[in-house]
Amino acid sequence: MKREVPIIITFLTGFLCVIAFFIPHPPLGDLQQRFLVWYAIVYGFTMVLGLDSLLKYNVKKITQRKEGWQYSYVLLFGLALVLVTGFQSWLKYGTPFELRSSFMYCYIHIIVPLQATMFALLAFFISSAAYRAFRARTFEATLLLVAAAIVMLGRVPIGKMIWSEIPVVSDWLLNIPQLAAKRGIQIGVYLGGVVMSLRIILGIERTYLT
Amino acid sequence: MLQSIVILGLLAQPPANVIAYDTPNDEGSSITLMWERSPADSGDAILFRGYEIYRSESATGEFKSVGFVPAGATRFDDGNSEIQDGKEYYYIVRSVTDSGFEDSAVVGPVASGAQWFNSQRVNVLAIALLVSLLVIYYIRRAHAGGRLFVRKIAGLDAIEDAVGRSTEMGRPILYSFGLSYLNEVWTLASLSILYRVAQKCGEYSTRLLVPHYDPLVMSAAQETVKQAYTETGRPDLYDERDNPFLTADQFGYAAGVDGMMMREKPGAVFWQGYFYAESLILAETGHSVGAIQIAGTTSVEQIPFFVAACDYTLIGEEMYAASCYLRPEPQMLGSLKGEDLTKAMIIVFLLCGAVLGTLGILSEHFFDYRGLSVLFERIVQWFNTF
Amino acid sequence: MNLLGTWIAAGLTVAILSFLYRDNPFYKFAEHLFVGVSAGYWVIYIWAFDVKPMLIDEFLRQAGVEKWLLIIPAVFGVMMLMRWVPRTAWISRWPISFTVGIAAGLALTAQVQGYIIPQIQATLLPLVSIGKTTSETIARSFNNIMIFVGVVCALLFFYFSREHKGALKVGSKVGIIFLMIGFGASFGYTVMARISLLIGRLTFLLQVFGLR
Amino acid sequence: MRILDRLAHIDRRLIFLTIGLAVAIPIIMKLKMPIRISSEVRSAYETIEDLPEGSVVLASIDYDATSAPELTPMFRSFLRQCFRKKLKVVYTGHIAIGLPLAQFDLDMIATECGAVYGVDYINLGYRPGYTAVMIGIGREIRDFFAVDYRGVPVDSFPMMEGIHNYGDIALIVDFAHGLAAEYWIQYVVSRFGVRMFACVTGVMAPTLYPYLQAGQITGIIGGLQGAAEYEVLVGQPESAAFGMPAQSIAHLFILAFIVFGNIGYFISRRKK
Repeated sequence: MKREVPIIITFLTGFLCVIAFFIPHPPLGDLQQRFLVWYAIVYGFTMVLGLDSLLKYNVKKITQRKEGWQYSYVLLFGLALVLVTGFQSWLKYGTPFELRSSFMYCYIHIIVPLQATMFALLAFFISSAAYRAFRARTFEATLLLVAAAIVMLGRVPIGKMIWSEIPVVSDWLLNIPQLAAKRGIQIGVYLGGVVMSLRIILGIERTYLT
Repeated sequence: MLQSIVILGLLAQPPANVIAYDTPNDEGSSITLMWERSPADSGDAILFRGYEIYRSESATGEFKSVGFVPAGATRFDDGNSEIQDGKEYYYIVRSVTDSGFEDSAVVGPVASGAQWFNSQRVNVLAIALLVSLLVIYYIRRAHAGGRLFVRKIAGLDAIEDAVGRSTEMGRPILYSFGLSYLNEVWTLASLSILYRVAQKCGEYSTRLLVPHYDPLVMSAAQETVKQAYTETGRPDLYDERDNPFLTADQFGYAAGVDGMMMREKPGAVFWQGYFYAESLILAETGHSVGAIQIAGTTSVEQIPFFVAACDYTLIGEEMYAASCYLRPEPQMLGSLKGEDLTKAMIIVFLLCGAVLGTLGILSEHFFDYRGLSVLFERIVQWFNTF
Repeated sequence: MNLLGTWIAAGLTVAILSFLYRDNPFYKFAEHLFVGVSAGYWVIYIWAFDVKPMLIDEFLRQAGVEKWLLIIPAVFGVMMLMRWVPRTAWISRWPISFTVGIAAGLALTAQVQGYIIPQIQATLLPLVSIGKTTSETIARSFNNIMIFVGVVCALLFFYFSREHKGALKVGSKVGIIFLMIGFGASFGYTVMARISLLIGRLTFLLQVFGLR
Repeated sequence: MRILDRLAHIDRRLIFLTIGLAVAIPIIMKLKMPIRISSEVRSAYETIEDLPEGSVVLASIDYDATSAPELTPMFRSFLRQCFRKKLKVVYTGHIAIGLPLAQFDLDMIATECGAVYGVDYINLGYRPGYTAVMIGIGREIRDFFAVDYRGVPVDSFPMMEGIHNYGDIALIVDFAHGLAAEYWIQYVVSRFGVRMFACVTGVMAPTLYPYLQAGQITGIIGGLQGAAEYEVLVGQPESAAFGMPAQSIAHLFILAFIVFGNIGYFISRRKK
């Protein structure tokens, strides 16, 4: 029961999606559509799963007074804040996504700046990483550096001001050798993806069951 | 009065050669109509509005409108649950202008039906089958103990050197899966590489730190390390605190690993798994604490940072191959072989295609012979997906 | 109210940026707030876009068999949450295997049809391409050759079943050259992306402080 | 030699400060630079221009605030182009946390262009399931989106009449900061034969070139530069075009740092 049923479910659903792709005859299309709708519903639940490890971890941190436990209160406060405003907005406007609602207020004034700034930090890190790590140590590294420099200049207006051909060279790099490289890598990667799917459907691959 | 009717008639001339047929490759309840544009239709929706499609169950019966397409269109799919498979229907296509309309002749009878195979997808079936059979064959062979060769990968010897050097300097080793989850191929590959690293650490009695992003990967990694230590006869080395869960937040994890590197100053760092934007923060810190860094990832967007900041980088599939080389498990090994053979076939096929295409162009240009080009075109067409 | 919001946003922006100096309590505060808030968002989303419209509303709207069939995904969803209790955790494997199966089934055909086939087709190129002028012919042929050689050599680099010697060695070496150019281009583009994000944030801050 | 040596050992906080200033000063000084239009962006722009009036365009929001500076200007320009051409926009997406963000732009540009909700555009909201939703709405949109983002039945809006699946959609435009663009191409474009172009971050743009050459997509609008080009084509240069000078200057500084770093590296190697 614990192992066999999941493997059978995986096989049936996976196999159905594969044959419904090739066989248009009813009832396969209908059946697949029903499964897809169910998938959407169930998938939603999988996304709250992470919540469990998050809560457990932080509650444990607080009860055991681990280093930085105070911040776990901040985390729980943030969680509660969103839940309260979300349901309050839902009651008030019938949807939390009314632009005037308190839920959207939290969204635009808390989550947006936090998310955006987290990533903006990368601008600084990439500069210092470029300075410290990008060395022309080998022939390959030199090629990488040169290509990067051309694209960095070619994709901004100042490149054309320096030399009018820089954007042309950078477009060519992107459209020809870069494309060929990505295609070569990705064909391999997607073959790997196809094979992984096959292994899952056939029940050879079971790590997701742990 | 009479004149204006003639002009209107001219403007609204009907579409010609209307044909109706069962929509191919579908599950029924659909009929496709095609026609040639009315001479009045210049594709401009201002004078000529478009075509109204009418359906009836008998040639003389009552026709009802089932759809409208704008000027310039020459095709309409009447896909509707009202249509019963096997029942006969009749159609009229009407040209509509601002001031009048004109009907085509009645076409039909035509019936819809469902197909048992989507013939447009023959190419997908062929390639999916080819890959599947090759992989299944090689997995079975690997299970049966057949010898399957995997070439040496640059950077793998470095594992031993890195562990050795760390030991000499009295520093620990750090190993990270990045933001990987347990159901992903690279995680499995990374577990095999971790096994090898842990073995080496066991031999040299070096401390191994593995900070985690995902609790499931953490439990799998703990098992792996424990097993590797036990096998090298050093189960005493294992300490669960060296395999901690940090946080399931991208930047939180990066900051945590960063802090760990600054505190512990590892002599060697392994980045093996899936990485996102945090890759450069991690690799740069590793570089700044002077560690030997060995990276391996399939995330194409992040490889440049690893190539630049690390001493060795296993690029994409190289990481899978490395894991097979270090720990030949039948599933991984068989899959790698099957994929390899498919790649070889693709290469050969591309080569033949290039030769044929080139000869085609040359023979057409110099000898005015089109045969080869036509053949080449046919082969290219076979790959059409729609 | 909006002014307060803008200052909260500006304050949080500065708190995160302070990490550049060094790790500090302000950054830690902002980081933890972020994790908590985004987790909360998931709950609201799943309710507003999943459970309510697709389960509850549908259940009320449908009749007959359709109505009762909705029990299946609902049960699967609940089974998923059984993972929170260690003793019943194994039940969550059922819905997980359902989602994994669907995803694998869809991916198998999609990756062949959506990547492998069209990309092979696009690489089936004649190595000469005749243009209107000689220079156009040379340029187009050169590009075709580059794409062909690049793809084939990159594939050779990822060929593991044979020792890289002789022609294979040469091919995979050429492959590395293409790969490095490709990675370089990615790096250049990524630098651009990261700077753009900073531009966005700084524009916001400068607007708040009235400098733009 | 001492100067060069020092250049090879710049403190990282000094680098941070330099980059911060290199970005901030051009913004404060409101510098301007001419924008050159690349072919990938032009062909994307023309894909929309070639659509007949009244065609339905599906916009998928697959980004969030982490990449808003790049993608927001693209989305705004896209909406302006569509509404001015009297195209109908269906709005959905797969990055839940990003949808409300773009909703602000949607409502703003709709007001600006006089587009009416339910007639010229509709916001379907989000459904979990990613590729399953992409494939499922290829059969019937209502199987997933029976109601819009506020819970109003979609059939109560005039514009949804006759829109059931990809057969009724003339173009998909994906705004993505991750793998979504590739999913759209692999799961939808090839399977259902719909036209599509992609608006993506700089990080993702290079990955999409193979699809462009294979004809699977009709254009790529990549990164802030792509956004700026698109703004210029639509005739309303805004945040992206104004950001390009800062972008240019910052790139120059980063390149300078790379050069310094390498000089230092070669000096120290020669010493050894």
